[in-house]
Amino acid sequence: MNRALPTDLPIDDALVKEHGIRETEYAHALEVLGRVPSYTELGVISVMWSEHCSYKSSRIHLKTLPTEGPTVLIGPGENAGAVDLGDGLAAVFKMESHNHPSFIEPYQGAATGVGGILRDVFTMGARPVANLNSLRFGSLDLPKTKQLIPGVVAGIGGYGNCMGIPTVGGETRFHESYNGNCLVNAFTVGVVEKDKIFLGTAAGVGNPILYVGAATGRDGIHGATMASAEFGEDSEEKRPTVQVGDPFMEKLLLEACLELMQEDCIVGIQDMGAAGLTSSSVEMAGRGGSGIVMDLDQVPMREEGMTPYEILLSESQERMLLVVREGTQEQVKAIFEKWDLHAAVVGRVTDDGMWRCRWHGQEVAAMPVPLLTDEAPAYDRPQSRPTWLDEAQTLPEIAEPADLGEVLLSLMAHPDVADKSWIFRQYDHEVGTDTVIKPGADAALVRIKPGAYGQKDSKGTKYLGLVADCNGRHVYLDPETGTAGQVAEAARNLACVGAVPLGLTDCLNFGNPEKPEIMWQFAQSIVGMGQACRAMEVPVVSGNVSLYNETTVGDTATAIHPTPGLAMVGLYEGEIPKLNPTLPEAGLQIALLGDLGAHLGASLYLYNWHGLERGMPPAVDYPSELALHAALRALVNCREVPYLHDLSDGGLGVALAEACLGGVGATVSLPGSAERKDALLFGESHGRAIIAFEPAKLDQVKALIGQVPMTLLGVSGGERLSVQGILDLPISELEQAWSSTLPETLS
Amino acid sequence: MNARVFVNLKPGVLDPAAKAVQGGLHSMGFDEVQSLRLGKVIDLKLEDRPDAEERLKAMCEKLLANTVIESYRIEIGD
Amino acid sequence: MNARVFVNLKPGVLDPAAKAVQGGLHSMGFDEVQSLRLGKVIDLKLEDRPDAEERLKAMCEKLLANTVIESYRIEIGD
Amino acid sequence: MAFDVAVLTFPGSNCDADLRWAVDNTPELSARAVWHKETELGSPDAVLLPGGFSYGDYLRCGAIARFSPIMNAVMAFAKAGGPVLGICNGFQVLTEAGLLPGALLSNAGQKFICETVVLGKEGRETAFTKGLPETLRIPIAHHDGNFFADEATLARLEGEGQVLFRYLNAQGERQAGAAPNGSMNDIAGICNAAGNVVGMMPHPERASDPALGSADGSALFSALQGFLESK
Ligand SMILES: Nc1ncnc2c1ncn2[C@@H]1O[C@H](COP(=O)(O)OP(=O)(O)O)[C@@H](O)[C@H]1O
Ligand SMILES: [Mg+2]
Repeated sequence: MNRALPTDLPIDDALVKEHGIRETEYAHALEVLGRVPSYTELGVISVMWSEHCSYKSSRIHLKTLPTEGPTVLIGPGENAGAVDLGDGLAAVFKMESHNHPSFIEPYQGAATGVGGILRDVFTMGARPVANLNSLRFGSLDLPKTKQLIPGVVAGIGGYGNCMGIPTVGGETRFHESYNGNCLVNAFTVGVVEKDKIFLGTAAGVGNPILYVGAATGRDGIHGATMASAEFGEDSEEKRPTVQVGDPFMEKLLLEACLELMQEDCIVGIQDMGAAGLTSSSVEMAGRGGSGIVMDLDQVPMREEGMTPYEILLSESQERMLLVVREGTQEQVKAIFEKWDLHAAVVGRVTDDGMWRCRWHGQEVAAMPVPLLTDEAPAYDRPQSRPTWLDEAQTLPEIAEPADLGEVLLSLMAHPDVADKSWIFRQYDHEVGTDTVIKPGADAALVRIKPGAYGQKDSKGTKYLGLVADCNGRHVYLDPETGTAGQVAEAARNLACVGAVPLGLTDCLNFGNPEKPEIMWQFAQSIVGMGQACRAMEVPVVSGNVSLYNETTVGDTATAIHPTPGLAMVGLYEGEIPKLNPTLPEAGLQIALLGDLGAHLGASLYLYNWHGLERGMPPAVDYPSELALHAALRALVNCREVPYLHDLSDGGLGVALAEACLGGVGATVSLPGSAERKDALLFGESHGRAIIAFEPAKLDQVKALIGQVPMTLLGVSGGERLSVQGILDLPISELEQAWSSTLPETLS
Repeated sequence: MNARVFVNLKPGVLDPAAKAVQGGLHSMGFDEVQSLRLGKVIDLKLEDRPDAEERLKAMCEKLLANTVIESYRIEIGD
Repeated sequence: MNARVFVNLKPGVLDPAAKAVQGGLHSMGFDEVQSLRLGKVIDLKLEDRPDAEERLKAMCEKLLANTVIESYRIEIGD
Repeated sequence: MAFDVAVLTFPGSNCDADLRWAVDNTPELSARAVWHKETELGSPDAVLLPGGFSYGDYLRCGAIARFSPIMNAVMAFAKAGGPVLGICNGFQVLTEAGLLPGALLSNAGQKFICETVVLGKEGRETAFTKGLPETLRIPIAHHDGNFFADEATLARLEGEGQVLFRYLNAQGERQAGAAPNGSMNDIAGICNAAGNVVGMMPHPERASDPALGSADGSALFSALQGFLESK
């Protein structure tokens, strides 16, 4: 080799620091290696020890989450989690963030986020059947927001639509804390026969390692470390080469991999996500307890003159790494050829526990695998409860507005509540012919066609209930209570479509963990999640952490509201539910299930009308919450209750208005005259839902809900929503307020 | 005033469209195609004004090109 | 051999993308834009061969342009 | 014996399985997947081109697919009068191949649109439209469904009853500009002069089961079955 490699770049303190490696961390590397790492090795250490790959700030906290249960087949640690659907099937799912890339290049950032999460799921052998997305933007009137939304939405659609995976739901919220850091979290669920799940493991000494998919370019080098750094004023300048997605290439990869998985060739398989070839090869060796040697010059390259450092750190999209059984290479290659994909042998599995790379025969990296995996740094970072919380958690005197109708209209128009069809109309949500409950409902319901995976459905057709939820304001005002509430809300949304929760995945978006107050938010949020998951018996099977979501301008750093995004997967079995998106006809009895609830704290109403983010978020009473869910499922199952909808943002008032949006109105009266009317209408207490049914079915409904309190509110009909003595609005006005916010702002 | 703007992906940025077109041409037997780049060309008719060029540049930066991944070149006609 | 192909919608074919871009520019205050056309430009590097031009024309007719709605122009470089 | 319906699969097709499912759910029809690299169709009774992004569709939708090895056989089948239906991307491929007139430009709003539309059925009776109800609720899902044809072609399509489907307003009435994508004359589907080749942007396979909110689309598959039986 006659060209000088940057492999030889001298390592000094400045270079180490530039790689985001701390002094103590570097000392640890020196000690284990017994020498100074090469430049290439330094780059590898830097990405493997980045927050993104090593979870160094979050690991010890994540360990406290409940990850086991009768439904869990595969918990955290693999590319995605898996839960048992019965009859030999499993659902494989995960959620992941692509926040920073999306802020820099909204279309490609969001698109490649979807591409990445899809690979995480099909790498396990599961055919992706649905996507969700969870989005946070800054104030809607901000020019930057108006530029980000169309790009992000088009990017999510562009990738998922081309892949042919329906995007069936999600959630979108707006708050000024996201002005400088939008959040783009993408979720995918796939279905697989449970004894045909593939893992990302490298085993069997001598087995070849194959590289398949797009050629490697200089895309997103240091993407993983970028995701672990705050934005500064100059971040737009420092932007690395942005990754561009090629969904067509990924579609070929998907079909080719699933076809190959029908043969007995694969030992282990993993997509190349953050930190590309490095993390995929290291993690596979780590899980297999083996070693790996790779010839980097054999890696297909898109650009001239790439160095080992660049090849290892590239985040080019649409690439997979496979360990196959020795002797099956030709069979594997033939299947990829069918899909016009080229597979290259780039290395072998070894048994010396070392991760080695060669460049034209010369060794350029040799490090013990554990140094990069289990022995990566982990911190118990200092925490402190923010002092401002004391005041924020108390409610000041609040004057009750004179016209609660005006308040309701303004809530309907608030972008958190307003119609999101401007967004999901751009997503193909029907491809697959299984989206039985479409976006716009409490949760989506996606059918698994009888026999599609050879299964014999013992309890009728299976449907996946899917929902993404997070109320950042609740979490902000009390991370523990707020996060617990989100678990409850997600499960409640599933119950509204009849589904029993099987597991959840999370995407924990927070600010800079090196700040004790942020770390406290993070830790408390996990405490709340763990508590709720245990109480409700919903295990966490996969997840993702995105930290450093803050922006520094001048001396002030603004962190996002703590946003532990959750996505929950549930199962409904039986005859297809008979549900309507809104009140289907006049003359139905409308009732509230659960307590009256008048919890004003942390509500959207306080924020939107009074400009206050104050008060404790509502707490969850688990026994009554669970009883409500059971009641809701029983009502869905009986197929006699044509409308049900849980209460969340904007409380009872917004829920009633939403029920009327189809054109059938309602006349109701509120009991609980002792309470403040605004709290009754707009408080966000958990554990509640409204339902509508034929009055003659009252006894049947009572029998099905058991001990759950029920308050009869009124009847459906007319063209107005009338809450006796409080407000009386034509549906057209509510509809107008609700439906115009996004289209008018985004045109 | 007439102006023409060329917009191209920056070097090093993956160009899936060009890849697909080149693949298509090859499979149709046009093996002589060694490389291919796809770009956009925008022809504008503009009202004359003293700061026309400057403003054209602003249009490119703001809308016509996505400068994160694309570069542009302006040709002023008559 | 280098060649450049310009592909444009034929006059009379309404161009929704161009309309959207022009609308975007206007709403950003660039009122001086009187008209705007969007086209594609394809830069090719070709192996030299005697019938290169002819074959390039065939590529355009078959794949690079849809002659129902688009016209093309070839520029041969060096 | 069931009728043999060939459903093409291009590498980026993503509605091929949906289409086979809808065909297989129709009495007397049996779907058969045909890979784009094949050069022979066998001897199908009908050929369907599914939706999706055949080759990524980065240059123009359907432009590359039109040169797939299988397309020669499809053209021969069409020339011989065999029933051919292209849905969404399949429609785009058929126009690129010259089997159907016109072209599909990007949607007027420059956005992908996924929603259920109301279609008016009109024009000639074809293998896929005979006996259909006057209006149907069927979803669309596309970014490039804005039908364009030059004046003469448009006049011919209208005059010869080659317009088979038109977008109506939500009340099911004809209304100029009802097309969500900007299509000329609100055209959603057409046939060729001979009437055996049909292209449409809406996805009947997505409305072929009451569980999906509409079963109106299954009428197209039943029409095909009726046509093949009466032959
Ligand atoms: N980004 C998005 N993508 C797809 N669907 C979305 C998105 N944002 C919101 N939705 C849909 O809009 C509806 C309303 O969302 P939301 O108000 O969060 O519901 P809920 O209050 O029941 O949690 C849901 O059906 C949701 O799936
Ligand atoms: Mg809900």
